Amino acid sequence: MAIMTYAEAGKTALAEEMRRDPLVWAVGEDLGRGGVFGQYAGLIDEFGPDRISDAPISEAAIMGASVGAAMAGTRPVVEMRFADFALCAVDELVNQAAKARYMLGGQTKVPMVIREPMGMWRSSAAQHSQSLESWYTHIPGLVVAVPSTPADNKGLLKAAIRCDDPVVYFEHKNIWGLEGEVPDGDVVLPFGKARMEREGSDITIVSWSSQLHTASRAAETLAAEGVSAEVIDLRTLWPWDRDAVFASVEKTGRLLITHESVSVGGFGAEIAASVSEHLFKALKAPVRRRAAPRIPISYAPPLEDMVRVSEAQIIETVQEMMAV
Amino acid sequence: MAIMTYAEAGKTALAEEMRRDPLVWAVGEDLGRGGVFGQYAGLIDEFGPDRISDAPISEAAIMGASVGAAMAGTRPVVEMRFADFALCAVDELVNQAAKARYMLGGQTKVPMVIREPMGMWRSSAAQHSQSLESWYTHIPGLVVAVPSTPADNKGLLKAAIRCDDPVVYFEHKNIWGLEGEVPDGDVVLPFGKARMEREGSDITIVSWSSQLHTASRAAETLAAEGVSAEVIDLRTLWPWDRDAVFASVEKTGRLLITHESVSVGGFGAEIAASVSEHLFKALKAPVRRRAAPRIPISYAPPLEDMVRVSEAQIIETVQEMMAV
Amino acid sequence: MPGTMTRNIDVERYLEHHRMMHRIRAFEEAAARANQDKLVLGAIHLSIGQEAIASGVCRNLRPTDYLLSTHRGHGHTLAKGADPTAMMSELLGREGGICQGKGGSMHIADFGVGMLGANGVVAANINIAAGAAHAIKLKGDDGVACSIFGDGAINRGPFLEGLNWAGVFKLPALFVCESNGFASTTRTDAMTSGEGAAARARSLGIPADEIDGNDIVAVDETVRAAVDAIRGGGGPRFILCSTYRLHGHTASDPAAYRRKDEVDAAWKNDPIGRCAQMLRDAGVASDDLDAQRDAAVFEMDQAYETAKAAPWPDLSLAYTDVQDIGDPRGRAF
Amino acid sequence: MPGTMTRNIDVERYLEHHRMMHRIRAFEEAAARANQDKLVLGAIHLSIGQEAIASGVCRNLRPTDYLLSTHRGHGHTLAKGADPTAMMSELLGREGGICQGKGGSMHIADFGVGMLGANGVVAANINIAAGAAHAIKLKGDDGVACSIFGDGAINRGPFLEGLNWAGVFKLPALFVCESNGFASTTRTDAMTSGEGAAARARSLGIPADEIDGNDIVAVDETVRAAVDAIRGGGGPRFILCSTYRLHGHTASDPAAYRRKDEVDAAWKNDPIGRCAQMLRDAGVASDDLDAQRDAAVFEMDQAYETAKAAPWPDLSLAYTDVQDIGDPRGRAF
Ligand SMILES: Cc1ncc(C[n+]2csc(CCOP(=O)(O)OP(=O)(O)O)c2C)c(N)n1
Ligand SMILES: Cc1ncc(C[n+]2csc(CCOP(=O)(O)OP(=O)(O)O)c2C)c(N)n1
Ligand SMILES: [Mg+2]
Ligand SMILES: [Mg+2]
Repeated sequence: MAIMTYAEAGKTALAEEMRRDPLVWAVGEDLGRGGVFGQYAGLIDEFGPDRISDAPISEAAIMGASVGAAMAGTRPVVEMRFADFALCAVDELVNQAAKARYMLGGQTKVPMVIREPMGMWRSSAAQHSQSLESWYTHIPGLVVAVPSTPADNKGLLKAAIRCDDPVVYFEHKNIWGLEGEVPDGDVVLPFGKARMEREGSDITIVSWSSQLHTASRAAETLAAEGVSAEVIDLRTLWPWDRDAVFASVEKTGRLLITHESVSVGGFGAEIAASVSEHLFKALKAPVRRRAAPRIPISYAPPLEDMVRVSEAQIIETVQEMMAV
Repeated sequence: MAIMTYAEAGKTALAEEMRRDPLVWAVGEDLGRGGVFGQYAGLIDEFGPDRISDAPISEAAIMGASVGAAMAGTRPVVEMRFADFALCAVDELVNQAAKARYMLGGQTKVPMVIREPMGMWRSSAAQHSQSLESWYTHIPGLVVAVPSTPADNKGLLKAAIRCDDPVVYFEHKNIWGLEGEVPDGDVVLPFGKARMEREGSDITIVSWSSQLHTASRAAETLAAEGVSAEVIDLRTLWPWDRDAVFASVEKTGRLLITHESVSVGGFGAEIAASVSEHLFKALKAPVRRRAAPRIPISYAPPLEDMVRVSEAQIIETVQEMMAV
Repeated sequence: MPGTMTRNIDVERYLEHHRMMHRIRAFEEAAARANQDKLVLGAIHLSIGQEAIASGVCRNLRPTDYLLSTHRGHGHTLAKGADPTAMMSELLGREGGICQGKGGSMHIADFGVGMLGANGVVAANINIAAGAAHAIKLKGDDGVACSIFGDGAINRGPFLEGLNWAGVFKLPALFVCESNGFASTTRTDAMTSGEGAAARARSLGIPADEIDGNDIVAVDETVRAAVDAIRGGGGPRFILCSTYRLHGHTASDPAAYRRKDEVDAAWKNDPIGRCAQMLRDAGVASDDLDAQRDAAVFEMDQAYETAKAAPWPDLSLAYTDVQDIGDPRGRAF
Repeated sequence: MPGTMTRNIDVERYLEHHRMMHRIRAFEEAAARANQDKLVLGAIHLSIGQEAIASGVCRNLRPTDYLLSTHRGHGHTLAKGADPTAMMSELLGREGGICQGKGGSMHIADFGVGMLGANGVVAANINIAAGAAHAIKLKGDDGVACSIFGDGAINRGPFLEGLNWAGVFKLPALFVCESNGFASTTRTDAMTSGEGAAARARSLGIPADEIDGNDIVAVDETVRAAVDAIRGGGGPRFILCSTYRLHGHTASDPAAYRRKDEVDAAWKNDPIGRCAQMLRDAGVASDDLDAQRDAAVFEMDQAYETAKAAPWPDLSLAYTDVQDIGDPRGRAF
């Protein structure tokens, strides 16, 4: 066990996998100087510029070339810098990486990790703040990971690098500096296994990525008010841990899903629809969602905050649900 | 009233709007020769090559230039040829068109229509068959239209061209040739108003685009079996007609949503989650979804059919729901 | 660049090319027939008239070299060494299809011979090929990755991004542009600003040759020199091959948007006819050349018959090869 | 292109430039101070050292001409005529912000003076500007649409697609590349294959000038000639302006990845110093030049003070200007 930040945990995972497998390499803008958030700092000294590769500002080529490099036997880790910029390379991800194996009749796999720093982070405005994880759950062929802790960022990134599927890997910019205990050595997490953040009996709160911590704080406060909330961190959205969520809701009879991304068409809807269908009888109250309104993200802090789902809003919603 | 095809109805709408407003123009590959599906046939003779404009194979420029042309006072109708190819221009649509008005503090609007022929159409395989309408419902700033009939294709396209928001306009390739009665003249449909395809009392079936017709046929068959299904055509997904759907489900107590796109993360989940939350008590059975499995679309007809939700599957699901 | 007047040529080599070009032509004609017979349901794009490029490029690649092609990729795939029966079965969406019937014409591939796929998205293969070349470099192999694309593809961003990428990383990449004058129904010159593909490639630091793509000798010799240079560590190269699309954009396109005299003239410049003439001038008997043609036609007719006789793929294939992780059924039902 | 040795110049005109460059410099320095004061929370990108391009380009545009800029757009916006107080208020996210505090530094815009927006996505402004030029042509106006972008932007697809577009449609578009040697922390030459932006533009059929972007005379005269040609119906033009980014990529970047002597040398080439020297050589009194500087500093300090004193925007603005159709609350709660 070591205490490290979410960013360091990601770096550790990448370094360990690059030591283990010479075919693993990372490519993106400014990686040679450590990456825009320092999440690659120093790696070039150990692995050199071919394996910690700078790139031109060519997102389509970063993604597209990585598809070819993956088909030709290497394991690229693609740095998109901001999830927003990955929108410059959607054909390469969705039409090529996600479908190549299937379209070509299983003649190839496309083992690549697409790192997409996501989310709101101090006045970055509408083109540098988006959370689009829900999109990729809708695309056959893709795995979607949304780690919330340093330990998970290590264990899931290692799993993503070893996975033969293209994995869209969302790291949240707001928690780069979050510290936590991280297991040493070769700890690889399975996809589709949720993490029990906190046990409870009255209501289940499902979340992921940075928003998980807001949910966790809300549960803390609710406990003081006598409401026992169980908090589940999904860790990955595709696959997502239906068994864990269903088991919890069977126990609590109530489910609130909260995520930073827009509520309309967000993955919370998929979870709400699935639980509402399969646990129809077990539900004591309607499944609720707390997520972002359907507005772009503003620059001015108070306007930006209007998009955030706060601890207070979660508590308020839970209390409404308990009153049912 | 005139009988015309879905494609002709779209062409009529565009021609009428271009006659009404000299600032409306259409741009895309091969439009001068009528467009790849003939949906622009002959328009160049009336409007000339500047207003029925060919384009290089430059989806990013077709979309991006149209954003600029819209900000500079014209009203572009953008032809993406296949919804799949619009994935080459997602930054331009999602980061630019959808957000410009908001980011720039309301100094501009971006009145443009993005026509995206969607869906499965005789062995077109994974890169020419996708239905991605759900994606755009998740993006603030965008309107999403999914017409299913010739009349709606005229009325909604005219509304889209007059709308000051960017409208992602999905025409389904499989029904280009579908004939139907189309009102003459200036009939403009409102967004967010569903169409009652068929009234019923036992169950509500919500659908849109080409799949609506499968749902309608299923309702027909079910009627013969004594099940009265109400079929609602949403027409637009953002905004979507919650009032019409809620009113119907309050009456029937049962809701099935069926769409051609992938079920996971599809818009059916948004509808199911909303209805399950707000009509918790009114529901006699869990809300169900019948949509595509999470697999790419195959070329071989029998494999392609595995992605289609058939009339039989809808009937089977309805019967299961009636048995609850 | 050499023209096509009499020259002392390696007759054996060009007999191979002649044979390969006829095999491609015969495959395309069989595919066109299958399309008329309504046995090919998806769109197919024929390379009739462009065979010299496929044969000339692939003859100079090893099975271990990589090729990435376009929607018009039958000829490239065949020339790279794929089995025509498996290809035709793919076009018909049958069992035994080279991609199990899942991809069809626009996703035809044979990794066994280094053919990493046609592509349904114009220009998408350029970045993918650059990446395959990147993998070769990282692994220290001596292979080459080649992408062949059309003159319409040079107006998409990946053309700039992929060529710049190959130049920056000095990759073993060969870029070949089949300039057939059209992008579906549109003349490419009307939608292309500047001097075209070769000038663009040079501006991106890639040495570029411009040749008559219907002259098999020019293609063979130019590609051979380029591939040697690339294998020698010389970095990426670009070759612009002028040609003409003798048929429509798809097998169902009558191409009424072009004048008959233009097409007639183009037929006189048919690369196979020119190769045959050259071989006759070099002393090869017409009968031997006809025999190659007849064998090719016979082979491809057989391929069509075999494909026709094949059953549909097993339905369970719909759920295979999606991905390792997660349930493809999506538990929606 | 003229150098900067004594020449008979229009003193009034260059006094205007000198004043504008100082206003830009002073704005950027005030913004940097606001950043240190932690009153600007998002990233800001300063154009210190690049003022001659902003002043030289915009001096030759009309308020009705369109400008589309980048993340490094403060100078362009100011030179196009925007109000610095409204701009500074935007950087601080306050009421009175030029975009109501919704956009911030990377989305600064003033449609009142034809400034259609900075952009947070590198190269995205190129296609948007081409489209604005397309609208001018369709409407038969005599305007010009200009995009200014960096040397890192030339490696993105929109550079090729947008310039080809402007060439194909013969649009009244001016493309200006600010070649400051860096793309954030990376030297652009290391990631650029070939001879660079001007060669690429020419290959796309766009006449291109290559000038010293720190020489206000060169910029002013070259842009004037280009804009005249464009207005005269000559189609798109490209200008490559060599310059240097005197500060870091963002106001918080110490730019430790470059040598001090390199930066010191660059400071000696500061466009404002060069312009001042030229004006002194032309007989302008140093005091008059200093007075321009002092007035600029005073103006921008005022702008900062005013912005600081401004309240946060009204929270209701979060839900305005999203779109006409549909409920922005999304009815999720
Ligand atoms: C990104 C994208 N845009 C449009 C299309 C539709 N399309 C298919 S082939 C084609 C023409 C391509 O022309 P060219 O590159 O010259 O190849 P050719 O057909 O002449 O061999 C077009 C526009 C596509 N497949 N992908
Ligand atoms: C598509 C995209 N990729 C990456 C970034 C991150 N980024 C912001 S500025 C920048 C460098 C741009 O360099 P250049 O175009 O030369 O402009 P300069 O900063 O030198 O003015 C990068 C990579 C971005 N904003 N957009
Ligand atoms: Mg062509
Ligand atoms: Mg730069």
